[in-house]
Amino acid sequence: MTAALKRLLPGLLAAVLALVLSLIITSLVLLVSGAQPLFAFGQMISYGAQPDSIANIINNAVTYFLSALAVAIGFRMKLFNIGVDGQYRLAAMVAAVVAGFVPLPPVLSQLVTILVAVLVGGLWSGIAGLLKVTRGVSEVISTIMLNFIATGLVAYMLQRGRFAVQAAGSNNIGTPTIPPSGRVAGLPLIPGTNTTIFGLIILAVLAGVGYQILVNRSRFGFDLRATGLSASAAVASGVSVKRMTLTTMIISGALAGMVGLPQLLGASYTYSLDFPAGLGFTGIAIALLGRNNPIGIAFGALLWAFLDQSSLILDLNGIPKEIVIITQGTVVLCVVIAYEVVRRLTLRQQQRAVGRELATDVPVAEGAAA
Amino acid sequence: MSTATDITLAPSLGATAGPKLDWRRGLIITGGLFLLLCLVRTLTGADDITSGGQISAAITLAIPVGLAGLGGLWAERAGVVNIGLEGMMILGTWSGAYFCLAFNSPWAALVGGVVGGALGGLVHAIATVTFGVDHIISGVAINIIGQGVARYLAVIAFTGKGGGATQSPPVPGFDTIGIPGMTGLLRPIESKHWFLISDLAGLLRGVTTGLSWLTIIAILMVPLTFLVLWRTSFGLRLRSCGENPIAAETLGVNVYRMKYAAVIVSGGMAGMAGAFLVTVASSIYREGQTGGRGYIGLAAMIFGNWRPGGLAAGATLFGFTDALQSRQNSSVHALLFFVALLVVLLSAWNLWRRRWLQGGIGLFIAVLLVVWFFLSTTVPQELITYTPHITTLLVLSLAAQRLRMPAADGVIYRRGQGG
Amino acid sequence: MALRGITKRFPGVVANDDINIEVQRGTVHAIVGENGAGKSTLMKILYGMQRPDAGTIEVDGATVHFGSPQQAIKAGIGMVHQHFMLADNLTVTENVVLGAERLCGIGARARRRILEISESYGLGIQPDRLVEDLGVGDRQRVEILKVLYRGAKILILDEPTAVLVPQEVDELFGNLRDLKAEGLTVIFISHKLDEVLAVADEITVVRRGTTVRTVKPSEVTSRQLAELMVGSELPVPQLRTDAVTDKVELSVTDLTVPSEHGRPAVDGVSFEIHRGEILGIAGVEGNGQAELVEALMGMRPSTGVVRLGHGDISDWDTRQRRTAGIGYIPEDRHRHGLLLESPLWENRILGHQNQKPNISGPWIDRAGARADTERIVAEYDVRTPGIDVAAASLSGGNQQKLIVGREMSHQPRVLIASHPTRGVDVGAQAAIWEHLRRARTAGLAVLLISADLDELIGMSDTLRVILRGRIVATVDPATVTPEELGSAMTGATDDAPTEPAGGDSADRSS
Amino acid sequence: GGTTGTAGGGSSTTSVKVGLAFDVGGRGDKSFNDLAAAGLDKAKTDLKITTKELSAVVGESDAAKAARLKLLAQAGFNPIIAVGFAYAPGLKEVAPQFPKVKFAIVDGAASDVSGPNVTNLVFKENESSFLVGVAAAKATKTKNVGFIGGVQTPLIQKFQAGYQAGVAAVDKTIKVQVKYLSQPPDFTGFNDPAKAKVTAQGMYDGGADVVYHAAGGSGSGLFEAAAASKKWAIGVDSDQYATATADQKQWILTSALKGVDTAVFNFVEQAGKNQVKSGEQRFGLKENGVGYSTSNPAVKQYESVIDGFKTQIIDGKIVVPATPAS
Ligand SMILES: Nc1ncnc2c1ncn2[C@@H]1O[C@H](COP(=O)(O)OP(=O)(O)OP(=O)(O)O)[C@@H](O)[C@H]1O
Ligand SMILES: Nc1ncnc2c1ncn2[C@@H]1O[C@H](COP(=O)(O)OP(=O)(O)OP(=O)(O)O)[C@@H](O)[C@H]1O
Ligand SMILES: [Mg+2]
Ligand SMILES: [Mg+2]
Repeated sequence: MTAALKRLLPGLLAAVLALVLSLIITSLVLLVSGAQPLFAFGQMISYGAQPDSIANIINNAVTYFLSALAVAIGFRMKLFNIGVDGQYRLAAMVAAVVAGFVPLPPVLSQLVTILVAVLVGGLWSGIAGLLKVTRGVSEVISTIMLNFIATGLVAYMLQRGRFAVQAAGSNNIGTPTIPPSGRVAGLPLIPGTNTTIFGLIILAVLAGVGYQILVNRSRFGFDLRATGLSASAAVASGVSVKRMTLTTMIISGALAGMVGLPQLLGASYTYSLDFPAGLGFTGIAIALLGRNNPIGIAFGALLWAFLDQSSLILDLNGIPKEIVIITQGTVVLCVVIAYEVVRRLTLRQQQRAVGRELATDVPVAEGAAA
Repeated sequence: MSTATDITLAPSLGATAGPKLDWRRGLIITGGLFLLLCLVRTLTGADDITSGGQISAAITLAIPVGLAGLGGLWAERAGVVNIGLEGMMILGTWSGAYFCLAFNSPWAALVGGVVGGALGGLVHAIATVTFGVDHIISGVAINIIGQGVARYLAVIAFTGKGGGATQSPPVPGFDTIGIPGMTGLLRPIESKHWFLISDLAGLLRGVTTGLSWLTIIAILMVPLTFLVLWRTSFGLRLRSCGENPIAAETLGVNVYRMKYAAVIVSGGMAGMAGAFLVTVASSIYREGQTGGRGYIGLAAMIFGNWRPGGLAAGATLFGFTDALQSRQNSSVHALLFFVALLVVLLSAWNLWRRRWLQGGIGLFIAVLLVVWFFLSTTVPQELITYTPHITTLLVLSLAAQRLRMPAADGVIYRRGQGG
Repeated sequence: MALRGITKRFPGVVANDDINIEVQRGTVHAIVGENGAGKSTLMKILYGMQRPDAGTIEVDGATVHFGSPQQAIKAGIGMVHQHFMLADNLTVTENVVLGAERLCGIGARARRRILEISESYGLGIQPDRLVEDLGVGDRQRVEILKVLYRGAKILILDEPTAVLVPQEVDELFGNLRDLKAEGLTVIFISHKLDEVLAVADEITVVRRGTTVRTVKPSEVTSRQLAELMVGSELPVPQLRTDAVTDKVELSVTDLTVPSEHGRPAVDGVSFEIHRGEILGIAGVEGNGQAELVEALMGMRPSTGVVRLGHGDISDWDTRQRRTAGIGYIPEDRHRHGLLLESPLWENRILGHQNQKPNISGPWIDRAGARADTERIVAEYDVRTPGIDVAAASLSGGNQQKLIVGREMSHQPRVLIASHPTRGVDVGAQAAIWEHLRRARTAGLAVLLISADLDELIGMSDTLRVILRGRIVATVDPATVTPEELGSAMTGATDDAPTEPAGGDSADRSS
Repeated sequence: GGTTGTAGGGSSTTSVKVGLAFDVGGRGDKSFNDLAAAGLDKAKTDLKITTKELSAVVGESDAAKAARLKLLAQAGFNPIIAVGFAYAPGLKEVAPQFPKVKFAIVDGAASDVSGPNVTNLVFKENESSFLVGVAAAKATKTKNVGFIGGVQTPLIQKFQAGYQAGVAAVDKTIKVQVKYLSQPPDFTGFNDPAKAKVTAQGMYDGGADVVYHAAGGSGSGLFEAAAASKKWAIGVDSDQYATATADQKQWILTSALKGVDTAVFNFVEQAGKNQVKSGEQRFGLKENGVGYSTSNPAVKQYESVIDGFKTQIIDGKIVVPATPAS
């Protein structure tokens, strides 16, 4: 237990350090623009701690968590799925169409909807995977292009006469509203508010646990991590990098397919013009924050959602709430830098330990730097 | 003989690892494509495809992409992947607009944009070079920060002055220049719609009229980049850091300094693209006006095989298709026909080389495209918008295997680790 | 030039400990020592790439401080590194002028100057070729030209002969004598003691980071020199008993590996390895050995037939081959053998992700893998404080022992050992040889590839020579000398006691 | 429906605290957010009120919008105005929780959100677009006009439909070029003046000599192209002749007006007097909620024709379609 703690401690320290650093930077920016940092933070904390806000934070975090998980599984093998955004939007759209047009009995309906979303997400990311393994197209570029193209496809479907309906006089347009039998009820988990928590938080938890087991405990996960750590060594060990790339890309897309579901089945019941966009990019940032680890990602998602939610109060006090975007960006950058520094220090410390083991007769100079 | 080799090397599709693309082949291919385009224009009557207006629109839309691509080129030639170009461009738009308004001169926008972008580049350099953070990760973070900073500063700088969180007041633009008399001379020829001649007239008119100073400066950045990177010792040192930084270090090259310089210039280029968007492509700062052009610049750079000429071709292709889809829906419809012809030619080549499968698939696709072309009068508007992106993806998937990136691109380098 | 009291510590290692060396102008001064003795580190300090923790450097009697290679270059020091320091995608000219653009620019003038130098030292350099198209010998000459171009007065050559065959070595030594005649000072590092004795005016022996003694070549034999280096008797690679059976374990027929530039990297290679046999492949690096190994491991597409026992495994992928019992000790352990950032026990799983005790069902069996790692660490004497440290923190030799232990743990039928003792100190070397011998006695078939001719000759039951991707000769390890083997490796086959290679390739081998 | 009486008895002596939640873009977007702001500003000077403005960010969820409205309600603002139909789901959630607070939503129809304390301020943009379509048809010499939509949403398609109908009402043979700059959920089409400029130039080059935009912040690109080509442009929402730069002004023939400012002002005023009507308030030509601008003298010559059509619409003789005929 203490050994595990010892291993985790540097990482935790790095995260805390990075958070503090980015708060300092934020404070400086606030000061320069003439606002009181302490006042701002105080307001944010007190507003963020209200039951209502907590419920919203958790709900947003659920979505962010799924998105980050989708990104993270790619990151674990150095695969950069920038396309989570397009994948989840397309998946949510198609899932909404199926759930809205095809009436099914409860439970079955939800299962089918989830399955469809997962399939669509996986297929869409599979295109990028396929292009990478067969044509050598960098997944960074192809997923970015596929994001744009997904937008086009969604727009194509989201028209009258195709898969969308429009309420009389409304300026909005969306898929048919999913009947109650196809929805997922909210959970009244937070006392003091009638805002419920997305029922699909269970899906997120399952996905997180599944991710952890798959990546850290399974043979597949070992291959995946090995590929990420050293593709050449993985090949020599018998991993088919092409197959891994394609599989991981598809799994990543499948996870991405779930991103829109809590919102779709738990709140909006339709994919319409105001369905949230850009969650894929948030996911990237949060995956980085959480160091591709489900627990870390959960904290990262909560932090992000907290900043989003609590910043609303700033406007009310005349402080531009955009400041939190700066906080969010700097915290990501600080965290990755801090992790890198800690990683190096840990390695050096280990080398030193090995050195002591090997040559107890030779005096070891502490603090000698390369 | 080479066929056998090809198939074993790329068993999945038997791709062609043909000869390297040098500038001569590039010219021939470009010329061939242009001829084919003229042919398609004459046959389909989509006359806007090669009109002067289309060409100058293509230039306008290609330049931000090309500048971003140059930014990518500078960084990656020094071994640093820069996916933060988008964020740096966003910083460039804000600071370009801010300086422009503060000094009431578009030249100030140029300086401001470059400085703003370069600051973004500096952050990227600190993270990747000094702290050894993964380049993609740092780039992603910079995209987030760039957006946040621009928003925040826009609120502070533009609110109450005729703008707000999402836009600035109108920004003074550059004067336009051009070769006098060209329009009068070429317009009539263009309107005759003669095969090739009118097309050439359109091309000429597009590149000689209605240019802004910044347009010219931006275009000059391409040869300038080539000269600096390939013809000066600074450039040699910089490129050596992207090929083998440890070797460079052993020869006394200060790799950190080179990488810093490259990434800062990279940011500056992206910032210039931002200034261009603010002053030439439009005359206002708008949140989100970069619209992913930084990413597309990166794609253009990869498409161009990490070389300025190829990059310019990639950016032009993107700008051209973007202008095409923005201007006339019928042009995109004609583009279908163009692509069909192109696929036919490629398939014929494949069949001639006895690659029956690829040739067959190609022909099948061509037939589908032709059928689509004749059965429809227009392509759905929703898909037209994304013509450039689809084109980029298609072209990359055809060309990606011939590409060669700098050997140490994206590799984290630390001083004194060599040997 | 003199180095006084140089001390350099790395985390956990004292690479240099109070080193004292004096080098006379116009001489060739050799430095010898075991792997990891600290030679390269010392030279990097002299070249300004690393800063000493203590000690001073004097050049021409004046104390100098080099903060960077640039300052060393200015002081007239040039270094050819142990590993090539060339940018493949740049031309020879660009590689040479890099960092020294001030001398002649980077254009036509520089090109002329390069040709001049090349001619006057007989280097035969083609300035416009891309380095990636050059062979190792040419690359080595480009490296030397780089130094000469800068007008260096003191030349450091760190193991310049490691990748060269004897004939190329002779040429190089000819060049060195010319340089010496011009008044240049050469510092020369090598593991090949006879070379050292042949070319050096003075020899300094380094052991565990300290200078042991400086001697004149006329005063010592290579045997004595070696004993100075290790401080004890040198182990000799040797097979004591004959274990070869008549059962073919691995048979390769007409194996061809295509390469990107026309000529196949491996061209119609055929051989058989029996149970209990070690088949050595001799060859200058870059003649297809790496490709052959990768093709056998299924990591590279190839044509031809590979049989394991009686089964045709030509179409199998790497994992199938490994599962079927082909063990693999890769040439480059950092690239192909280890996950440097992962703990030892995870590295123990690598390559055997689908075999007990690493797994149970689709899951990784942590406890099983950890226990077995402990066993390997104990049995193979891997020096480490525990199995949770990252592989990167072990020394090269210990990393290698871990790999050998891992590959042996799955009772392989065939072991492909590529440079199994490269960069490993003598103690570990002897241990690895012993493991190979034991496995061979138990019936293992081994394909041994090595650049160390003594090792090849001593450890092989059969020896083949590979040249430009073809097996060009089969020699008897019992009778061949390293010199003869060297000749065969370069294709100068007339006087070597070779027999025609089995099968097809004899007529094509010129 | 009807009003829910509050205690204080709506005398104008008690200061009214008005909360306004902008859509993405907020104050200063030179588009309909600014119109709402203008209405509020007028209320601020004319009436005795204090105000608070919050605005949305790109890509935020409905929950964030709900939280914003709630924040205003909790801070004691009443009435509260939400600008943009995107607030409908959020309002749907919040309005019942604050039965005493009066909410208005601009562009949000009763089919999206309704309640005893919700007023829907919706506009017949197709009618104003019809009128500028008439102006365009009258002004064109080439029998070729253009329409640039920012994002292809039903709201913007309403503009397109009205415009096309207006043009056709004058002359069925006039060609209308239609382009949208982006597709939902990509809303950059409202923020991409560069693209609008290229598109407009393409239309002018393609023979159009009048181009109408409903593209929010991208519209400035149209005006640039118009000034460069010396052809007509038509503005939207507010009188863009009044806000354009000097060289562009003269080419802005007219603008289709959307009376968000008046609607907001009226709503605030009614709230102060406690006379708010809940439910849908549709502002068309009849209600003088939409219209066209005449500040450019060039449009004077067509005024009689346009006003003729206007009367017919008001009289119900012409029914302007709200969706484009496809
Ligand atoms: N950058 C470094 N960081 C940590 N330890 C290092 C570093 N470079 C070298 N060492 C250690 O210093 C010691 C001396 O290494 P050095 O490379 O000088 O040996 P060498 O005599 O050149 O060996 P070889 O014959 O293998 O080239 C070794 O134990 C090595 O592990
Ligand atoms: N770049 C480096 N960073 C940190 N430690 C290093 C580095 N290079 C070498 N070391 C340390 O030096 C020791 C061995 O490295 P070294 O380079 O001597 O290996 P080696 O025995 O020379 O292997 P090889 O012969 O394959 O090059 C290890 O402890 C290793 O961690
Ligand atoms: Mg060495
Ligand atoms: Mg070594």
